[in-house]
Amino acid sequence: MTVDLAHYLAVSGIIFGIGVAIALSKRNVVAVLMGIELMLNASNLAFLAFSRFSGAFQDGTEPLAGHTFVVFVLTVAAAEAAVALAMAVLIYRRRETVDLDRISVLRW
Amino acid sequence: MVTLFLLLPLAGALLALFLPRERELDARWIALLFSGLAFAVSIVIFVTFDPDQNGYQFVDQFTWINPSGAGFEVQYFVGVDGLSAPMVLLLGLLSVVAVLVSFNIDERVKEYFAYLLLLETAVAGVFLSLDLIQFFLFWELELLPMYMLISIWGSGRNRYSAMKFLIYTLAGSAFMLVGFLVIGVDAGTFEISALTEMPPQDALIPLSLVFWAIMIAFLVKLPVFPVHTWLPDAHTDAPTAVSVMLAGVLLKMGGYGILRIALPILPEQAHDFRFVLAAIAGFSVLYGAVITLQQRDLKRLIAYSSVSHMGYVLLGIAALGAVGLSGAALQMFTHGTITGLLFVMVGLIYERTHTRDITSMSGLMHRMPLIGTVMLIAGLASLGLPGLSGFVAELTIFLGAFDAHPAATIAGIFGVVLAAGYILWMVQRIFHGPADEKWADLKDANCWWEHVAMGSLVVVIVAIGIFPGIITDSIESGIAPIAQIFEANL
Amino acid sequence: MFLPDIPELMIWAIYFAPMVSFAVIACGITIPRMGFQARHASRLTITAIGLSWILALWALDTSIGLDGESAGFAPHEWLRLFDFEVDFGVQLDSLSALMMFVVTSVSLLVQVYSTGYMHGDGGYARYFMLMSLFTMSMLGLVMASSLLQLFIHWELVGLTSYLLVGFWFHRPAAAAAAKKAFIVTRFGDFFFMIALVLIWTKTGGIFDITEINALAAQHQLSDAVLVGFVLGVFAGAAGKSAQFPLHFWLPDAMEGPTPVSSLIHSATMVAAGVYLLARFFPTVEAAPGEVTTTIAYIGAFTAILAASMGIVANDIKRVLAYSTISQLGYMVMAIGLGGFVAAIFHLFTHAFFKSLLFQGSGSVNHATNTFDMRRMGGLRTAMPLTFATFIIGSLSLSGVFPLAGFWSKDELLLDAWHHDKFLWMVGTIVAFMTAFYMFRVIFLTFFGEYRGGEEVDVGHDVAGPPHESPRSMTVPMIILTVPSVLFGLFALNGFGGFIEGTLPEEIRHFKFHMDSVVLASSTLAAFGGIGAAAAVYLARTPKPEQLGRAAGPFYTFAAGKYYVDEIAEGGIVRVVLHRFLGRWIAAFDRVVVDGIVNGTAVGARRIGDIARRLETGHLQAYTSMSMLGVVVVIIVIFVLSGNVLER
Amino acid sequence: MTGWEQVYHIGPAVTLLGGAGVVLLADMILPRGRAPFALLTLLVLALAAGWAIWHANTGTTGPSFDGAVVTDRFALFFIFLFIAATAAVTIASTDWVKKLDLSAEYYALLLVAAGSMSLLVQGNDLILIFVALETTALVQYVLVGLTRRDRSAEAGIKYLISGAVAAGLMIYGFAFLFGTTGATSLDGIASFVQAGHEEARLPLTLGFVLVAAGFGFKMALVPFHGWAPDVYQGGPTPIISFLSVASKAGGFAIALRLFYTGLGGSETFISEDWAMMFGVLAVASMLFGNIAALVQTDLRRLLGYSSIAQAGNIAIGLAAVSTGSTLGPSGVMFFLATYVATNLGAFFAVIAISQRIGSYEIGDYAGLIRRSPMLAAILMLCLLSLTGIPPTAGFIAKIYIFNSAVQAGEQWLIVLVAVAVVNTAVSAYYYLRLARTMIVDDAKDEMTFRPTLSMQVVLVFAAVTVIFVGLVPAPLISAAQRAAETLQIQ
Amino acid sequence: MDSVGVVIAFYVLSAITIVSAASIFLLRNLVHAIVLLVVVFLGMAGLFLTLSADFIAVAQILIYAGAISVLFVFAVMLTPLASRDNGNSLYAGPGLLLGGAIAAIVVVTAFDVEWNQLTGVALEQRSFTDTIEVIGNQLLGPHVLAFEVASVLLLFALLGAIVLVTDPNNEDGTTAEEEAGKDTAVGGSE
Repeated sequence: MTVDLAHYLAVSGIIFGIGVAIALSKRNVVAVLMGIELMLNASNLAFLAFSRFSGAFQDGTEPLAGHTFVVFVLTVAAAEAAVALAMAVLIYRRRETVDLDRISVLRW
Repeated sequence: MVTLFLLLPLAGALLALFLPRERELDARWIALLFSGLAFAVSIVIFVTFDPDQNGYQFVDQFTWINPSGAGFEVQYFVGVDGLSAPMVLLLGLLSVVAVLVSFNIDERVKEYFAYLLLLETAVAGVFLSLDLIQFFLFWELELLPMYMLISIWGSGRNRYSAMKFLIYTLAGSAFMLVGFLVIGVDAGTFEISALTEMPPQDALIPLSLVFWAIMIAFLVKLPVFPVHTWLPDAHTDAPTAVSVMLAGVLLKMGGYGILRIALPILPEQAHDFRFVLAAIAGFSVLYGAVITLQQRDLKRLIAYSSVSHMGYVLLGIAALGAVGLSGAALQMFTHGTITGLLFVMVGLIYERTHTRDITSMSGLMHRMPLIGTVMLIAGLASLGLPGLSGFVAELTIFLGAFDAHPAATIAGIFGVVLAAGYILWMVQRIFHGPADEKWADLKDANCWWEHVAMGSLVVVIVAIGIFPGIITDSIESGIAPIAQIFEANL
Repeated sequence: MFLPDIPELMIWAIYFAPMVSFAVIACGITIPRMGFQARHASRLTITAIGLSWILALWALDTSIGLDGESAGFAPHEWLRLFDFEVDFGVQLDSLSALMMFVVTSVSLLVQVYSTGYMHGDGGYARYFMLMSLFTMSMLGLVMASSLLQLFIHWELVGLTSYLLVGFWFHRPAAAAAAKKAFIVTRFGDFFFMIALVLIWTKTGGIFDITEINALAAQHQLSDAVLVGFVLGVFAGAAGKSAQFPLHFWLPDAMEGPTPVSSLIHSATMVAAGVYLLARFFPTVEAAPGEVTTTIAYIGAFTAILAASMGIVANDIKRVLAYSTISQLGYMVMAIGLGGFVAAIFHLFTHAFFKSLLFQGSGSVNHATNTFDMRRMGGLRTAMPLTFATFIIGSLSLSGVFPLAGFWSKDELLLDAWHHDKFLWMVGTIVAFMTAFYMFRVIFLTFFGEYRGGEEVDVGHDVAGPPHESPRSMTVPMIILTVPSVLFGLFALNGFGGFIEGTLPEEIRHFKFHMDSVVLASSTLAAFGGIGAAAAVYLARTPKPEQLGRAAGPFYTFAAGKYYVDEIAEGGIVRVVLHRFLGRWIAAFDRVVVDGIVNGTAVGARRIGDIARRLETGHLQAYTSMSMLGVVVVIIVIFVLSGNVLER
Repeated sequence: MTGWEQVYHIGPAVTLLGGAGVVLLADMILPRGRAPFALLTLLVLALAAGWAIWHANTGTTGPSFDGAVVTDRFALFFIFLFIAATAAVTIASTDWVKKLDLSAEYYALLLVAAGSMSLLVQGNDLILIFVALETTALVQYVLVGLTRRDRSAEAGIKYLISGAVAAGLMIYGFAFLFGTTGATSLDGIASFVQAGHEEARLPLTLGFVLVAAGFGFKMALVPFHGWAPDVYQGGPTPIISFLSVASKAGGFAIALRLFYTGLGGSETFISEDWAMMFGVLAVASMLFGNIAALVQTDLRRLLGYSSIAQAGNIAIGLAAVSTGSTLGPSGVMFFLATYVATNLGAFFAVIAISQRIGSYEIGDYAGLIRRSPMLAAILMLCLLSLTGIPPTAGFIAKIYIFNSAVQAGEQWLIVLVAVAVVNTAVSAYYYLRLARTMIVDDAKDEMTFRPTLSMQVVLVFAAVTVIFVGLVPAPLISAAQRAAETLQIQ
Repeated sequence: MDSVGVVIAFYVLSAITIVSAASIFLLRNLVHAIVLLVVVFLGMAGLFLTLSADFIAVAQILIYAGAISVLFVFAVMLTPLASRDNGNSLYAGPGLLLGGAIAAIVVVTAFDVEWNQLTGVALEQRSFTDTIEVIGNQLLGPHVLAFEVASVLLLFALLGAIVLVTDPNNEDGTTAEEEAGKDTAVGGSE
């Protein structure tokens, strides 16, 4: 019984799918952002799994580039979360709601 | 010289546009001056055009777009041959007429004449362009002034009609562009004469598809059944001068395009589909004529008669012989003058009676004998009376087409009978009969511009009817190379 | 014969003189500053036509000198457009020379007559302008050397007929009649034009009449082409010459001024159809026998049909119109039977006496302001000159020896006798009927009591009791009696030989002779007709009403003009063309063709409305769309690339 | 290469990003509300532009930062576009900013957006591309919500969350690209793909589709377009004008870079897959954008749908990329360049008008030609250009991009072009309906007005550009061609 | 990887992570969901460790489980009147379906593709012993520019967040409708 790339990717995919599902189907902005964080996490897992297992790295390329990538994803995720939550607070001030179903003045 | 013809109206348009508001009415004179100058240039072109010489004359040519390494070389390439020379003359003449009949426009005068002159430039560009992309450019350029002219100065459902005109033409020309690109890409050039010399043998998509893609735009413009319904609407709601231009020269763009582009570049496909074209033509003639008989609106009547008459053009083209093709070219010219005159007359009548409903008019001949007479002349020319220009053209078409398409030709000849029906019915209803009290105050044509507009067209109609040789020499030299393609190879 | 041969230019002058007159009057009318006055118009016209007449005489003289053979003037180029080459030229042979003579002389007399008849009319100048134009066109028609040239003038005479019938356009009946005349003849021209196109196509671009005739005579044209061509030409002729079933425009055309009827609708234009057939006589002869038989029978049928209508008509001009149709039917029958000379001879004599009769009716109208014979009566005392000339014309028409009509009709019936006894019988019956209705007219109009006339009609300022017409009208009538009486004598004098000069040698077979049976029967028919008319309308035993009742449905039918008008106008045009075809097609155009277009636009907007509802404003709808897009694209590419499904 | 030399290569971006800092610093140092931020911003832009020109003149090319970025004509072309768009927006929004309490932040954010996009187009490594793209995105989210009004906030949060989801998809796609090819640098990925590892087709497909979703969001391609109409309607118009051109251009630029260079360009085993994908997306975008725009009454929303449709047009160039010639990329670039001028012109005119009439409803634009002829004329010109009617830049752009698609020599691309040209006719309906409303209809309010001087400057500049490129397109096409050549793999 | 411990760890951690993630979807209380999110992050960190990504694992715990979760809690606290439930939106159905679809696609791909991956000895030889050093070298080496840009990103994210939550000068007395009216003319005739 071995655990290889496919397994990690499968877990990553499932997490990604759950993240997508949450992002697409929760009406609270905060919950949606949680889904997005899950998606990012899933890709982090994929990056790391590829880094660990992939045999495609040619000479001169560093498998740990995946790790570096993840660092940036982490950074961006944090920044994005910050701005997103600020935006959520902003819309809350205007509408007293963060329910995405009700944030639909702009339509059609 | 040719470029001058292109630029003069444009210059006039710009000049008119930037007139100070308080001198707005001077726009009329500017328009008259510039269209008159352009007309003079067109006469010079026509007269000095040498029919015995092969190829294009008065050529102006330079490369317009030629990016490095890409197959997109577009030229500014203008010139006249025997085919375009009469068209240019017609355009020059009708533009002057259109300006004249617009002399009493009192609303947004500057813009009006600017658009009118811009229209002249655009149509001139279509007739003069010898490069496909350039041709397409002018083809599209014509849309805007037409759209605005109908929208702003039209009447009735003018917005609807203008939009219909626009969308119809755009949709038609859309496929034309695809066809042009396929041909041009395949041959590596967009120059019409080069493409004519070496017709594409094979392209990305079947050439017959390319042929129809190109034809659809021309058929819409011509127009023939079943893509004609924009025409009655556009005519009905357009101001007089625009109807004149529309019927007189814009419809000719379709026939001209077929003769200049579709046939020479894709002769085999044209030959393959000649029966389809003939069937469309014959059907259009009868269909248009029968519907014309039903019309109660003066402008709609003439518009539908145009559908019928432009069917002849297609019939002549479908014959693919020298005589038929020159008949088509001749018919384009004569129909331009005749229907132009008819619309001028309708405009004059409408101006006075404020109605276009034929059934509500009666006995107008008593009040306006001159208008009635000229209208009668125009009508007779339209029904193909010998001695007037329409006859020569139609007869040439019939002679040319009979051998190839006897049934369609007979249908076409029967269209002449129907034409007599609707024209005479119209004349009878409007001009004959007892004088109606309600029209007691009407005045006959009394302004010099009305006289000049009517007179010039009548003179041309009669002159060509009696001496068709005036323009047939030129047409013969223009058609000969096209006809040669078909006679030599097919 | 007497004069030197006429140069070509002079023949052209015959044609151009009225044209100049037309052009000058036209300019005078449209350009007010020229100071043109109405009376100039008639003088100009008469001068021009007079000149033409003199020249036509010269031409006739020359032609007689040539024994009627073609003078062979070379044609001139009119149009060169690839194979479409048209040359215009003049044809001077017996046929055209004779026709020129007829046209110019009748026209000249009618112009003179018109100065009286049209006196004071508002459109006096216009009238003469059109008359000039007509004369020009008619001359152009008869002298044309090219089929196309002939056709052009053919159409032009149609146009002038239209304009002149509708001369009093304020009268709805006149306007309608004009339109009808034009369209019905145009319907005939439809076939003519097909014939023209056909012959051009099949001969490889020949329009020259002589050449076509020669080709046909040498059997170089296939039977199919010949049948098509001859029938087409005949249909054109039938339209112009008012042959059944295209005859019904002519009675209506009587709405025009009477001199117009006199010139156009009796003497010249309507005879153009016969002229056309005669022009192409060699071709017609070359055509299969069925074709000529058809022509003959249609002519005969027209003759008897029109005569029967003439018997019951009450309008004097209409009677004359039916008579014209009937006589034209004779001529067409003759052509169909190969009686070239008889047809032309009858055409020749008929032109004069029918013109005379029309002028007489115009004179009567001038006095009574009506054409309705029921309002006339007893005019012989008030208008002795008119009466006398009318009698002579009628006798000539009835074919009473030795007037002109007798000779020509006799030739005609003789031809029928030789070829087809049945047609001869029909012809003889028609002769009887002709005499009957002509004398019915005379008895109703000139005998009995005056029944009051009618109030002033528009365009005429004459009122009061009937009186003789002015000299300008009577003099032409008197002059016209001369040919009506005398011209039949040409039959004895080599007319046939002369007129056959135009034909190729092979088909000249005219020989003047008389047949006692034919002679007797026709004379009997004529006098029988006169006698019967006298019995009914003079002695009133039996009374015409009784006769009408006795005839029962025949009378109703004939009085209703056999309902051809109704069928053609009401049935074909109104119901089939307008109501059925036209309306449905127009509706189809509006609903289906345009409907598809508008439907597309509306549909696009509808779809647009749906599409914009996709933008619900809910953010997650958008992200869902994105995801859906991703999933679908991936799956499609996976499936297309085949990697997943294959395993 | 020394550190400074490397920085020299990314000079424009550095200038812009540094300029943002300077602006923020100036805000701190100078008294509040006094600082000439606009001038300062323009100065920074001028410096950046100067540096870019210097690059262009000296022909500075090649990778730097260990291949993380490249400096080439392709990047420079887009850098010029970004700088021009930013400058235009800066000038046009000076009045608008006065009413905003955050002018320094506004300008700083604009500069950061421009700077990060400049880096983005130079990016040659997935990591840098990701970071630069996210920087751009985040800054734009903030910009959209900048006024903190109700609709602005809604637009902001929609934009942000859509963007975040798109970024999530994209990074997941990057993960697969990275994992499959074992490289983060585009050159590395390219060499892997070109080596023809057919077995990696599935993960590669997964990767590029997910990445395309991320880029598609930027380009507003269907089905990643959902945010566009809402954000266009709700966001602050000057910022939207920036977004509509710069962000879109950035999206297309990086898509070109990644798919053309990164995925090994044409003739790889997946090139047809992604080319067709873009083709389908293009068709969907054109159809959806145009059809939905037909029924819009709010101008900003209309422009939102229009931008979707235009993205579809441009994506034709992406689909045509797979042929190996430079026509596809150059088509995209040329179209984008004209689109920047056209769309900015349209947006600025709308801003200037709506500032006065206080409405974005199309109906309220009635009779504008009499109230402000200049604005109406320029807006009409831009609408014509968007429709693709000569003699505007949009016409040439459309023809050029269609030509490149046909040149690609694939039958399905011709179908694509056919759909596109038909869509042109559809789009004419709503563009010209707006033009008609302005020009034909009667005004409710006759008061005349003029835009401010700064607005006039940019408007005239945009209009002149639109016309000039329409008449003399050759230089710009050549520039796009040369720029596209550098995109090919060395 | 054959080591039994790693295998077990993988499966256990995967199970925890997936179940927690799924629970986020299922739970009705937002605060509980945040707690579970932290569990997911921690489980992820564990998985990272099984991939020898020690530095990332630590960073994951610090940034995600620490900072971002706290941010979420703040967000919840700053929106006191908004509902606390974790309800589904109108698009829950499609969302779930699409999430499942993408997951299925990835899983299928993962197992369908013959990955070019290291196994056995080669895998053991890939030493991820000093990831921090390598990452540090990378950040300041080839990816220094991205690193710098990330700093710009962070700076302006900070600035943006501050800007967004700063109220404009006119303290909020306006309702949404009035705002909407004003909004139609951004920067207009106020």
